[in-house]
Amino acid sequence: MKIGAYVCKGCGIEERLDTVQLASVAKRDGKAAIAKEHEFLCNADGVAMIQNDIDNEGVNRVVIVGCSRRAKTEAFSFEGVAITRANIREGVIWVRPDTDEAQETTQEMADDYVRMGCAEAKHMKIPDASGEQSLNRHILVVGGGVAGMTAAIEAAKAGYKVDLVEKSGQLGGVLGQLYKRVPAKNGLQGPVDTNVEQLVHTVEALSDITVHLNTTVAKTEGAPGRFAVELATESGSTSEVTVGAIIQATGFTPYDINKLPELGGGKSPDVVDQLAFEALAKGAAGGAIKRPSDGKEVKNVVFIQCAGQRSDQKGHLPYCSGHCCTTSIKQAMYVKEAGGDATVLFDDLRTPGAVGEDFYRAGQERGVTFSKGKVSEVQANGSLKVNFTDLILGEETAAEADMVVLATGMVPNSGPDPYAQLELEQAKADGNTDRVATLEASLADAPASILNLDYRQGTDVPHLKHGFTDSHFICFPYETRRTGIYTAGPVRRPMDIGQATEDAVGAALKAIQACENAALGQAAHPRSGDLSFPKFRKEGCTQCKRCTVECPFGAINEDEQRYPQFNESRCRRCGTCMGACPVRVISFDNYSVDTVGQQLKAVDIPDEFSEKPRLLILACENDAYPALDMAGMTHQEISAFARIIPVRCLGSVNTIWVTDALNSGYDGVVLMGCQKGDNYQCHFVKGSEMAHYRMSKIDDTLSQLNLEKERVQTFEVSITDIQRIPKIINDMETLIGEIGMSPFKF
Amino acid sequence: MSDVIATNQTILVVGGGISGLTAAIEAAECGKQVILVEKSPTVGGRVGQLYKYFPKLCFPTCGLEIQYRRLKANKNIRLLTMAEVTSVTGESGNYNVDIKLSPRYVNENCTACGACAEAVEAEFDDEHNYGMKKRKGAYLVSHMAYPQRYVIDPRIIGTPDADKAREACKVGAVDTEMQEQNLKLQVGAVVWATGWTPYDAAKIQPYGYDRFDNVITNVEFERMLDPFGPTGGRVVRPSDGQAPKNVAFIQCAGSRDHNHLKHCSRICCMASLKQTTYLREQFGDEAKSTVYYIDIRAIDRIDDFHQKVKQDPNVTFVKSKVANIVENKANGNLVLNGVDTEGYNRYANEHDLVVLAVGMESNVPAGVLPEGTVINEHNFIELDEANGAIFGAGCSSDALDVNRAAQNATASALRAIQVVNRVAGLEG
Amino acid sequence: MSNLNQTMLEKYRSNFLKEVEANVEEGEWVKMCMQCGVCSGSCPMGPHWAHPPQEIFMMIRAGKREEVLSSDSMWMCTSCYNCIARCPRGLPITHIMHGLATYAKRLGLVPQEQPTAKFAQRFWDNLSKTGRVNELKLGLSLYFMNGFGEGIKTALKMKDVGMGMVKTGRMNPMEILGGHSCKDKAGIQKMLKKAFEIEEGKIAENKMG
Amino acid sequence: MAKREYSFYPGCSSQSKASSANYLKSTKTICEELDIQLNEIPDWNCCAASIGYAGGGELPRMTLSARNIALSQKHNAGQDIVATCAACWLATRETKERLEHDASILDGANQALGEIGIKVESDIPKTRHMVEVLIEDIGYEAIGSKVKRPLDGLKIAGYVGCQTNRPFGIDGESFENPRYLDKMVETLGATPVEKYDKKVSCCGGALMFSEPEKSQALVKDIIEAAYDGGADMIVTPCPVCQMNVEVYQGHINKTYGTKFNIPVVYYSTLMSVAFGRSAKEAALEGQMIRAKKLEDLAK
Repeated sequence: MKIGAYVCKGCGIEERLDTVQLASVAKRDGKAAIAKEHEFLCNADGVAMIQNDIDNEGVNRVVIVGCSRRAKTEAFSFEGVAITRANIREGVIWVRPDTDEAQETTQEMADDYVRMGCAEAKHMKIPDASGEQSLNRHILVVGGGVAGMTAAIEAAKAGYKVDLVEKSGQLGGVLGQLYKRVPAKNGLQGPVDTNVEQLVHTVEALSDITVHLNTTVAKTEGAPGRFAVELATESGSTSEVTVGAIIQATGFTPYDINKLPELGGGKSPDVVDQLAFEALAKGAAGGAIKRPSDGKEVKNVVFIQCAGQRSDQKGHLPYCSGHCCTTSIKQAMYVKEAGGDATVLFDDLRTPGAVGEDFYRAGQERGVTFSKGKVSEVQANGSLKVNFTDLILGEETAAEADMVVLATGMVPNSGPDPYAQLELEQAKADGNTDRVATLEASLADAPASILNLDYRQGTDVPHLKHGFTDSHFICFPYETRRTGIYTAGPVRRPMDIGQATEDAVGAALKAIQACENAALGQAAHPRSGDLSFPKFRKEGCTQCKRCTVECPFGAINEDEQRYPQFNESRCRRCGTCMGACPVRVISFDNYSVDTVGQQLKAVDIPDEFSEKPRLLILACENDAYPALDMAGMTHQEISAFARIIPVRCLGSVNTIWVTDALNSGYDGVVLMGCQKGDNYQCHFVKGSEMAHYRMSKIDDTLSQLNLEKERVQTFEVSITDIQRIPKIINDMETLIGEIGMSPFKF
Repeated sequence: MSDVIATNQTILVVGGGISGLTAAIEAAECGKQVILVEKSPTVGGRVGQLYKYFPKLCFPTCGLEIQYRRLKANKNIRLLTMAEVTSVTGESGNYNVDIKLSPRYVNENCTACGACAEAVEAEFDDEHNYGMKKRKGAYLVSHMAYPQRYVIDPRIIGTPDADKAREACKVGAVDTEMQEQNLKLQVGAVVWATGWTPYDAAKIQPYGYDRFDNVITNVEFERMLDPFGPTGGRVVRPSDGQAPKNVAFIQCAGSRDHNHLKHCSRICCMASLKQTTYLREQFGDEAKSTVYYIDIRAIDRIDDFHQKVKQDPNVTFVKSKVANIVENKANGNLVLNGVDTEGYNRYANEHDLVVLAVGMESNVPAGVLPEGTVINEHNFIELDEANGAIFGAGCSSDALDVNRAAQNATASALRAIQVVNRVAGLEG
Repeated sequence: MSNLNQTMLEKYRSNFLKEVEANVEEGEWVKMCMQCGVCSGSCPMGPHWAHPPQEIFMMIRAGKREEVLSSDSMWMCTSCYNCIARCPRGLPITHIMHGLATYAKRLGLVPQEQPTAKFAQRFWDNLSKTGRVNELKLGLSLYFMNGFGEGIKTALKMKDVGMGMVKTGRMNPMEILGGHSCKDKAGIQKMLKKAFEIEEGKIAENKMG
Repeated sequence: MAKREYSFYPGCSSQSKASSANYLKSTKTICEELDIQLNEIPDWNCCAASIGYAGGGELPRMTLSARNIALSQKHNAGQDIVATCAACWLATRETKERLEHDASILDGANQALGEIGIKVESDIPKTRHMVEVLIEDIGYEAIGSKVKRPLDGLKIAGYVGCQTNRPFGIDGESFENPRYLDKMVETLGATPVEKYDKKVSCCGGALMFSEPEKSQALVKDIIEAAYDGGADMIVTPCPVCQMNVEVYQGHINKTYGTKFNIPVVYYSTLMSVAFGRSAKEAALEGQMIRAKKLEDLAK
């Protein structure tokens, strides 16, 4: 191993700092074999200088002493070496006043960052993939509705093989039950053909797609690139396929109208939900729709929107299902076309976008009547009477109807909540009988498992809200907590046919991407392309299971001897397992207990009477560290005593770093991570939360050392806290001023 | 720029906003060669100008940071900024594209140290802040700008300011001789994601955006919340800098209207609901919001955010399209005239600030895409066989929120991949 | 007249909207209203309407035939065209109001003593006689439209205006003896008679239809 | 500049000794100055205005304007129809559009016209308001060049009203804040009232006769806003507006205890004075509320 440290003098660094000293610090303290200064390191000449040392001097650890790791990335990207940055631009000269008094501490700050950079470099290895899985261009799609079929077709069109599994005896799903569909294109048009036959035909015609009808998934084990999936048919016969990735498109079930007696649900055969009305329309095939009770041709239909949804009433759905307004308009058009009258009673008419609003206008042009009305009751004795408040005319009124259609919501067809399963296990372990009872009850109601994942953390994809398996992130709709498994269509989020189709295409891309990444041993987003993955020292492992339980992505299983199996291609490289490990046997090649631990130890700690405290700042690289950079760009002042180390995620912070810091004489420690809780912003879901939890336990350590517990503080910050973050750090300096320096300085 | 390499197996993504970034990155992470072109000096687009996202009230820059990191790390993507596509011809698997590269007058040596900006004196309206603020003639679009490289405003070229900028730069990054260039590329598929422009509020005459100081747009309101924005992060009345305590939000300002945009812009309802929470954030119980709407379109599961805001006693909802606005000349307040259609109540409500929830005007240009590309009457690109391998993404395909735009962009990326994979198959 | 009302009532019993679409000028637009209320808010006479346009459209859809046709709301229209200019759905509201008024009149449902209805009729009679408006006669007929006593009062009240107009050469007392007129009076009346026949014919069709 | 010819539709109110006789008079004056020749449509008839609907249904009303159009085509072939009265212009232009877009109306109207042996020919002439002619064909500059007697020191509220503004309006102007009267006022050397927010409010139109109280309430606001803007007088392009705003000030003062006494003039009157023509030619005697400041200038 050979460290080369390269000190940039540009961007005012030379004017503010003694770069000769920085170079000598790198050599003397950092053990750098080569330490060079350069006028302007990121220009062609500077880069060439470094490349030359790599090629001809055998440098394989490069320490860039200059700007932040977020700057000049194009210039400083060298193949086959480990690179670290000593951030003395954004991190030092831009956050320190340019005064004579400040000069000394500013230089010390920079010196320390050089030492830290070299220490990190010394303990880094160049990561390489495990080769655990090879390229498997084969995808499993569960669900044969419009989303599933679309996903299968699109993946096949991209050159991938697909196994399409459908529980029922035929493809088509809900789409197959429709008479017509809402158009996907703009224009004042009416309902259009579903083209479901073409879709089914395409699926059957494509040689790369294998359809499995009357089939379910009995077991799924493995990881992206090497999922071993056991398929079971009704008859009981099983077969196994090996796939690179999985798409779950299991759709939805209409909310049960029998739960809506006040709206006539279950009271009259002539009160139906939208899907049942489609069946009638299909039967009528363009002619007049005949009503179930007596076969009379319906002349007058009332559509009630938001039936049992957007309601806080117990047992109702709290959300809006998005498609119901356009669906009712479409069905009202059926009625108009057959010469009848149709009235839509709505609260808010939701026909968004260009296509949506066009369709609303089309409905009006065809003479569908729209009233903003709140229905109090549907009377079903003989003929139907809908009592409602006309919110526009402000009166109680009623409408006679031959039939009433209730626009009920979508209930997602997802499997049981894996975290409920985990909690049950925990509750059993804790002997919390009440909790066990309630959890067992709720899981008893839950639908059967869909994927039967052989995962340490439950059998199915985690729910986000209301049972939908959606991503929690706005920018990343396909973020998934089970790497290589993507959900699409109404199981992910309430949506209409158009969106479900789009959603399936996107999910197909993500599945394809998962196959490709797995083959290269690369991480999926957010650490895309990262080749490092957790490795552990078996002999040191105590089988405490923390890593397997705390992994936010359920990536880690336990082998028969109950040792962790990390499943590289499921792993998202956040390091939460590393942070969790009490015996510190888990590490990544380029990120380990040492790469951080040695950095903080490399810092020069002045003695107790120097009035120069030392503050260790562990900052999440996703939000806190960029905010610190921007604090630099906007010249916010930051304490000269702070030593900042970026971490992959606060979840990766091992408490040993904090105790080491305190033992080696740091006066304060600040951890900065993303927002936790229900609206978490942590890119690794639970990392920040775990860190907060672990740090709450550190008080014992502090009291053993008999140090004030204010010396260690954990904060939730966001990338926009450009002014707040410096303040947090400076406040810690003030606090130390008040409670005094740490006695642990040697 | 002669070093830009493209073939029929290359995917061209036009537009560096959230949709373009997503399409480019997702395709590149499938191992495809992508060229991403952005007209402005930085990627990030419209979302880079937002304070928070609904319904989570999280920060757009957070997601952008991740996307930028994926972009920096990925060697399959070639990013061209200040690059505008002027013509696309050809057919699926084989398109010829003309790109105009405007001079940035700053080369890759730039370290974003900011010396040039300090040296330059001339100031111009800051586009990033919708002209609510001035910026220097040499500037970095925002702290999040990527590429992190300064720009020289062409208007100072040939003035002493240009020389000042050049002299101030110690790394020789300022090149005032830079010329416009034209680039011809051959690509296999095109993902078109040029996004949207806020509808010109001045055209909505009854609301007097062009006549009354205290009538602003929802996008301008967003900028006020940025600590480094035009008002230092404070919500204020443009007329007198006072804190508004009684704010009106007018929905469908230019949307769902045959005099303006016929389509529903989808995001504006949620945006206004979100913005009522900004007022809460700044003024607590003192701030009152009134939302004037036709239909509140909080689609699908994010309706729970709507329900939450409805619970707020300080937020009032009025089902009414405001007829017109008159200024109270005495105090700069605005009197909104109209009729609450629920039960028919005539009102003349005085507010101290009016926020127009302006909609999305699609940026799909005329006469650039190949003859016969299906662009609907709302100027969105339809998904149509006739479009060959031209795929509209994000708000070039419909009025979409960020989440749906990213979703739709991911789908567009696969459609493009199918084309270049087919080409690869043929070319072996 | 009122028997026409009966026939229409029977024919369209179930659906007032259809009746309006078939018989009212620009009536086919009524269904396109999305209840935003911008018309009602924009109307200068808004405060005086029992039912503003957007509400009338809703009432038509709700089948409130009597209430709509016998209301004096549409007679409040000053033809300022604000509603048309602002309607996001492009409804020709002014014309629909005129159309509803005309139709109500045809069916004899106009409220007694509706001043605008009376004035409008007088205006028409006045102009259709000679082809041109005789402002003096129009004015006088107006004053006396509510009976002689009332007329004198109004006339006195309007005296200053009348005098002023005369003084400034903008009114001519002599007009009472005839005054302005088209040369081809007879032709104009023939022409209008024909126009009426055609229009009545249309309604008659709808009556059968 | 070559003489411009138009097919002129004066309308009932501008006949001699009718309510806007002064409008016609001053219009003739400015036309002389600007070299415009107005060829009156022979035996033109009333347009039924916006109040004719009760008596006449759709077709009879349209037929009236159709007759004027047909006569114009016959006698003033190839000339744009120009009206000075807002109602005349609007009714005729609306009829033009219906005739062009509604076959049954065209057919019905022609049947009726058949009774008197005329018919509407294809390509119906453009139907324009005099203001359009002044702005589009002559232009502010040319008008300015004719000013011999700038209206210095006069502050004038440009009251556009409704029917010259909606639904058609003047090209390039907005419904809510049309600037053309203000520009005209400036061109003539006077100062317009900025932010005159009753500029396009309704004066009650024909309802001044049937609903006087309600209409006068509207007029009150229009005048008040003009005073608030410091106006010496109000200028308007519409006879109904002119009459409603001018002649009821006495009544309004009685009802509201106001002291209104503000002249309301036509743009044509202003122009005539500015062009250096006599008070008589400007028809200043037609002002029920004397426009003293204009009279002094015209001396």
